[in-house]
Amino acid sequence: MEPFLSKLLAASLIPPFLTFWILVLWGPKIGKPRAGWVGLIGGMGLPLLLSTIVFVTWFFTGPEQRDALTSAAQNSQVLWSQLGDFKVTFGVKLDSLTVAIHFMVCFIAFWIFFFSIGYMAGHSDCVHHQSKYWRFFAYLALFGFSMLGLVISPSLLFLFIFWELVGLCSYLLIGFYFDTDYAPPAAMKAFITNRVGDFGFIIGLGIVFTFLGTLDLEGAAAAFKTQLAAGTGLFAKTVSVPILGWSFSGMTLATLMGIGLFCGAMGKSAQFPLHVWLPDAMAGPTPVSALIHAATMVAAGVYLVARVFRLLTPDAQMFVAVIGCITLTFMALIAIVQTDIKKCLAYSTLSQLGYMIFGMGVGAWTAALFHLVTHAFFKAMLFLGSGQVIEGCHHVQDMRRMGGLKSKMPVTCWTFFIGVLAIAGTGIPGFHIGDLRFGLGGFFSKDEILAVAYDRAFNWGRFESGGEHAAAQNGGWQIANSEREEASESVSLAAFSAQHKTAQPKGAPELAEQDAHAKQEGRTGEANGHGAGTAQEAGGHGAEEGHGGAAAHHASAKDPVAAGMKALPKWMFLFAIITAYITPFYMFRAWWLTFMGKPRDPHVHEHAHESKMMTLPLAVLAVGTLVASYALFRPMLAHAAPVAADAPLVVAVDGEAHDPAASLIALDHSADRNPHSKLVTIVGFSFLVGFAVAWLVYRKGLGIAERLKNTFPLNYLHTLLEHKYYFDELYGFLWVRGCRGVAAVCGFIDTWVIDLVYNLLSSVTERLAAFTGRVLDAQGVDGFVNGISETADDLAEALRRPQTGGIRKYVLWTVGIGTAVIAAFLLAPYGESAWTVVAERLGFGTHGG
Amino acid sequence: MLSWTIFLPAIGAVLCMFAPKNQIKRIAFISTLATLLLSLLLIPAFMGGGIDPAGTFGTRYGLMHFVERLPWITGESFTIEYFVGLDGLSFPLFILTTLVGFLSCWASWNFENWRVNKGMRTYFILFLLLETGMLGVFASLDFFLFYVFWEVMLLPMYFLIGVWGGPRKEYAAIKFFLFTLAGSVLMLIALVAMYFYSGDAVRAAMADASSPAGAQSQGLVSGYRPADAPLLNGGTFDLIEMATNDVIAKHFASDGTTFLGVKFAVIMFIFLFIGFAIKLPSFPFHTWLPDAHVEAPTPISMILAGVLLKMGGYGFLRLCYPIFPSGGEAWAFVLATVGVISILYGALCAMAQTDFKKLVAYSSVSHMGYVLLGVAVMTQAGFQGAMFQMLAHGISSPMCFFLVGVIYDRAHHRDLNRFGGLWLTMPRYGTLATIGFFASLGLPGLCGFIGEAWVLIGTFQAGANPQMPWAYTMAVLAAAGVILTAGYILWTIKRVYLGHPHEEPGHEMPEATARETAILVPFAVLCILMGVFPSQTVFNYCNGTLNHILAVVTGG
Amino acid sequence: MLDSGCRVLKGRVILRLLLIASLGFVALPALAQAQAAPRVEPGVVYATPGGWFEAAMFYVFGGLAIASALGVCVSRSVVRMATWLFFALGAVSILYFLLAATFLAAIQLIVYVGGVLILLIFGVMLTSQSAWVRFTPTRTNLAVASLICVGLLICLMSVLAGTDFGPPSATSIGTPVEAIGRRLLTHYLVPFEIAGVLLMIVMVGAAHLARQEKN
Amino acid sequence: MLAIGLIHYLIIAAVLFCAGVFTMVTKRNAIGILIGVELVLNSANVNLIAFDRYHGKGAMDGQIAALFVIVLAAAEAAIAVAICMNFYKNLVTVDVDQGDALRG
Repeated sequence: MEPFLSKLLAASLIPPFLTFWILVLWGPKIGKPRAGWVGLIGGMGLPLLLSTIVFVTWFFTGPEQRDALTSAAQNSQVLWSQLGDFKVTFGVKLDSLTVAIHFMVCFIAFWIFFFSIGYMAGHSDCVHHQSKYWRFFAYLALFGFSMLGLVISPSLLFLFIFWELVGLCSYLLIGFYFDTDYAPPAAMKAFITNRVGDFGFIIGLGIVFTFLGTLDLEGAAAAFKTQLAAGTGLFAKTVSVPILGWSFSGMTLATLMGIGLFCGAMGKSAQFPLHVWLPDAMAGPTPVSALIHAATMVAAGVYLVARVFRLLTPDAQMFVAVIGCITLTFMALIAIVQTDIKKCLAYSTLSQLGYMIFGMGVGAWTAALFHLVTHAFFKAMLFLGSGQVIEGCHHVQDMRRMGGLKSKMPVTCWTFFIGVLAIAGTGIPGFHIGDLRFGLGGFFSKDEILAVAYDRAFNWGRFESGGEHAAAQNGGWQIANSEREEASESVSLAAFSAQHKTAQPKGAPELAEQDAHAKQEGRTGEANGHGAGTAQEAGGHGAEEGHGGAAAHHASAKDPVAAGMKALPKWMFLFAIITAYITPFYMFRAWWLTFMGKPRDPHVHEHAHESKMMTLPLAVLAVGTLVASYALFRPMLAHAAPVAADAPLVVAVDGEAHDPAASLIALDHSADRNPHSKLVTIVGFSFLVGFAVAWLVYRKGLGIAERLKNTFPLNYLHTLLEHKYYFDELYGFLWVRGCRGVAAVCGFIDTWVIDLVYNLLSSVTERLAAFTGRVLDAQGVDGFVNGISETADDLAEALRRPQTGGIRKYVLWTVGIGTAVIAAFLLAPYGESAWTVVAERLGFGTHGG
Repeated sequence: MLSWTIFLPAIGAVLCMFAPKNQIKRIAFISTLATLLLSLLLIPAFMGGGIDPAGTFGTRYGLMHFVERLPWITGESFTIEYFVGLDGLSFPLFILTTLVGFLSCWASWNFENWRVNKGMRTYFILFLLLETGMLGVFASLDFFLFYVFWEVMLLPMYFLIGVWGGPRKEYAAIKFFLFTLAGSVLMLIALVAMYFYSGDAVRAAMADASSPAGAQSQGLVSGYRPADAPLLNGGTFDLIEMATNDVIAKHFASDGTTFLGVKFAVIMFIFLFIGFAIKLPSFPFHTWLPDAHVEAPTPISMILAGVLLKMGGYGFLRLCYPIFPSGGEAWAFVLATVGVISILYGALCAMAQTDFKKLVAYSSVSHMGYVLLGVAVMTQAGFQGAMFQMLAHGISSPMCFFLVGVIYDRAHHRDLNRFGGLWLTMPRYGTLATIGFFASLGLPGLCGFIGEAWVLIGTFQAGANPQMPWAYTMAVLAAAGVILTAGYILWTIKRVYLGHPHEEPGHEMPEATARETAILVPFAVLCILMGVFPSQTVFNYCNGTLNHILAVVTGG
Repeated sequence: MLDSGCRVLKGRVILRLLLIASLGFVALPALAQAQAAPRVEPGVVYATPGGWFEAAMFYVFGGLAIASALGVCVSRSVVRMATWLFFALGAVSILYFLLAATFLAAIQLIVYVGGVLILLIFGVMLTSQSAWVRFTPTRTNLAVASLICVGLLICLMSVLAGTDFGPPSATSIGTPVEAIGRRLLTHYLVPFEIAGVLLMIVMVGAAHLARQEKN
Repeated sequence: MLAIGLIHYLIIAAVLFCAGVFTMVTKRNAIGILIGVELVLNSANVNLIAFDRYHGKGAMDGQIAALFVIVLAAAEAAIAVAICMNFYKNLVTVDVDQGDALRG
């Protein structure tokens, strides 16, 4: 049993890899339809089979046994290579997170492969008599291999390796239509932008290896914990990094490491400053957009953050949250004005990825991953639907030319609508029968993220007041709090908590108790428990009952405020809420413009059709969106939560804390602060509002929107959004032109400066040689008399040579000699006095000289 | 057997001299192939890491295999030996040389179609002599012999570029020659100085009355020396001796030992360093490389990039560091800086080129910068990374040069902006080209990645060393090179292989021939194998020796 | 085609710039005088050294002069050079204004900018196949020239730095054109005459040299 | 900095002079060389007038000298342009490097 599951997971890498080589080597011979089926079966069918076995087995395995399996897999890794004297091992990371994501990737990829066969069937893919059909599936298989490898990687190095490989596949697939004008630059942009992120990732890797001494995830987390407790290594010193006007002085190396690792995620998940490549990546075939640029690869960034969650300090987490927040809001705004159906979905993807990253940043670990899964389902479905539309409309992507496609593509229309409902977070807010609530995937996952964000933004006072209370009791807190203000202090915030823990072990039993209360309430779902207001009482109660010892120790490690976790700035929560209203609007707009209303381009409408091969995956994914994500993945991810809860430094806030063993901070469920009930009123019906507004604007086609677009404040906004905040232009100028400019300068220097120096050196040597050869040697050899005549001759020659007849040379010589004379005057030892004489003659004095 | 391998190409050269004209190519081909096969036979001896279990041959320097040592020029006052052998450092480079030698010989097969297609006999004779020279450099363990081989290699190269090169061949050849010669002169100074200083050390030890018995064994005969080997009666050219003999090492490292008023180790280190840095080539000494590459015919470019550049890195690891570790410490910052500048500057210069071959040449500067950086930081990971980077570059850059050569044969120009869409017209070639260039880019799974990553991580590690607080900055800057590399390589791929075919009348681009494919495929396979199995292909052979060298360097 | 279009466009831009600059050269001196040299007594204009306006004007036009001179250095085509020269000469004339040599400034504008420059342009037009023809100097030539010129500049600067010119003499100079005329016709009468003769010879000589030979 | 003195003008003159020399030396076009000469003459004029302004004895010698320079420069320009045209007539180019018939 023990090696079985991990071996299955490892084995799932083999079929896609072999399929890749089979298709590369014999692709043209296999032929057109068959290559696709080979790709489907080998590339994803077999892995899906294996993955299903693992998933089902895991689903019915008890928690203790799961942990045993995890550590067994951890211990059965094979040696891959040596890095210094450190042994780099390869193996399988076997835990709930891996299993869940692995299954999700396999499942979605399988249906997208299936869809691709239909999609590519009608494709004119012969260029220069070379079919690219097999190439497409070869790339897809390679992608399957890399993505699954990424998911099961146990160490950061392998994460990085597969990370780059999925980047390569993305590059190849975006550039699939490489004979066009638009695809190659888009592919290049994607790769290079990712490389910028990887630059940070490599720095993070370097810091991890240097200070934590290992690249293994488990080992690194353990070392992190130890160093935190001891205040050494990563926490021993602070660095000062001014970025964008924020001075990160006083940041520990640990924070820098976290930010570095997150940079990789920023590249892959296309977060705010590096988001520019994803919309362009839509140049690839639509199944690719669905698979790589919506469901799996771009989510790898979120997966990475989830994996390294235990290595993030609170400051790094806050950085993550800020980036996520910016992305989710501003990208959603752009989506409103997009007219290309794929671009619209791309910006929606960016925004949703921002949601996930934001969720990670605020500590909603489970919720963010859950959103990853639900999003993967419905966004893959939406993209496939758009692929169906594009294919059916003969590669028209402009929504303004569509409309009224419902009659031609009913299945696509309604599955797309399910996707829209899901992404909008449709559900019945505040209503439940027992534990059963009603809604689509996005409803639950977004709700959880927002609930945590709410809790961090508004209910955080419960910890801070608790802290004050404790400080009143024993003063230890005050030291921590006051010294925390001193940014230049060379010991980190986190280390304070550790010191505090050792110095004042009795600091926080009450907090533990409060935690326990809150958790209990979260579990039972009652909304009327004790709140933070009763912390004192509860604390006293806890102390009386003798909950000291282990519980207190544990809780102080989990004390969020002491660990440096600050309350979430309220604007971030506000942004997330605003986006919750924007998302339904633009998604409904996309759906309505495409499928409903009157056909705006009869030509497009006439030829539109739906393909059987492509509707099946849509239906399957729709079912997945409706039920599977919540029923299957939520509990799985909840079980994975301890991975994050084990975080030594950071307290993982989590929505519901389904698993009693998970020592997460649960939400404050007291009646007046329950995030869920608050959210019902704040965003519960946002989807209705969004839909309604979109319907009002677009129900009669584009007229109203056109008019709105041209009214005063909106027209500027529209221009800004249409140009995507001018990021492409900015980067084009700043980086591309800048880089090429610097490169040109370097090239110039190389030929004109460095080479010139060498050439001058050689010509000087040559002249010198000529001189010695002609004058000195000749004199020596030919004796005195000869020498005289030779000298005379040479002199004549020498005198003749300067008379070149070239006017410019004369000027040059004159000025050169003049300069030399002046310089000699200035430099000669008696120059000063001579100059003084001259100057005095002229009636001036000199000074200095 | 080692000597046979070294001199087999030379024998081929002699045969070429007398062979009928139509047999010349065949003889050259067979002799390089035989050399390759013979060198592959050496592999089993190195299986298992090359760590000397018995400690017979200098425990501190890894295991030497296939040692052959004969007195060569011995007089009253000096001893020059024919002393060759392979250890984990030289062996992979030795195999690389035979491989690249064979493949580039095969790449010369279309000699008749070249711009300058006269003098085939001379060409192949010089080519084979060049290969002997290169093999000799890697195998020789006697400094004098090393120097002789070094010069033997230089002259054929000069003629190969200067006679069969492109339009500016004379300029390029002379530039190459002068640069390398300048390095050789410094090396010659070091050679002589080291001989006499080591003699001083030994004589001082012998005169030391306190250990009359110990002096004999300590100063004259180190542990690995066979009993009948000629005695040291003054100085030594023996590289292993100099690195491992405590007496000599102490004398070399001592503050009191000076040369021209500067500390001996420091100045000797920099002499040797400049000699090898020119070959590497690193930043201020690199300008010969683009010219030489651009003008040289394709096979010669392959050799130049694949093997000759490696001699610089090999020299660091064989001579500079083990013999003058204190010099290495003193110059670490400078070396690392030069390495980082090479990385960034080379990449930027590559980005500015429009000549395809020049671009690849500058990319070599950038890649070899990683070697310099990895060596300079003196960590295990750094050394391993540098070694791997040399081998990876030895595979990927000849491949890239050959790729350029293939399209140059068709289009008769190398202007990047005048190509396009080659992946459509030449799909097989395009696929292989993609592998080659992505390997050069440092994509994980291909050979370029391991070296870069190891060097970067090694540099980071060095930052923990209190003497190298600058290493973090270096690592970050070098990591930025990764972006630039991606930039210029992808831009190149975009311009040449993607997009619309850019056809010019009279220059159609037919698919790669079977010969061309056959030359490219081994490179591509090695790119992938080295990327996927770095231990099995490289590290297992060289790590033992590298760790020994590092132990010598850090005094462990 | 496109290239020549660009040239036309550039030509227009240059023309426009020239116009604007000419206006500036006329207007600014008046301003400079108004601020820097308040009329103390009729007929004689006194400069006030050290005024901020003088400093500003100096830096602006001194900078322009230097920049234009460098422009002359780096331009390849002779028309560009002439244009830069125009700016340099104009800027220098403003400097004359600042030096209270108004008469010379005017002469500078009239003779140089109005006369010599036009002459040069004529020369360009009459002698060249194309106004944009370029002869590129060799690399070595450029390197040596820049070496020497930079060296010369450094020498001159160090001389300037090393020389103490003493306090300026207290005489505040205006530009009495009348005084100049008087002095020319008294103290400098002989040179003045010789210059007149020279000019005549020049006229004859130039006409002779430029004459088309009939054969 | 604000107070403009003699030295400021001298610096400008020096720069103009060097620029003129550079132009003379590097331009192969005869007219270009002429332009360089004009720059050099101008720099001399700046010197003359600046000295006159700051160290003149009130006799305006500097200004008058500058005046003569301008006159001579105009004459020189006229002759030089004529020479250029002659040069062009004979060699069908204005590249002065072609005119090396006086080479020793």
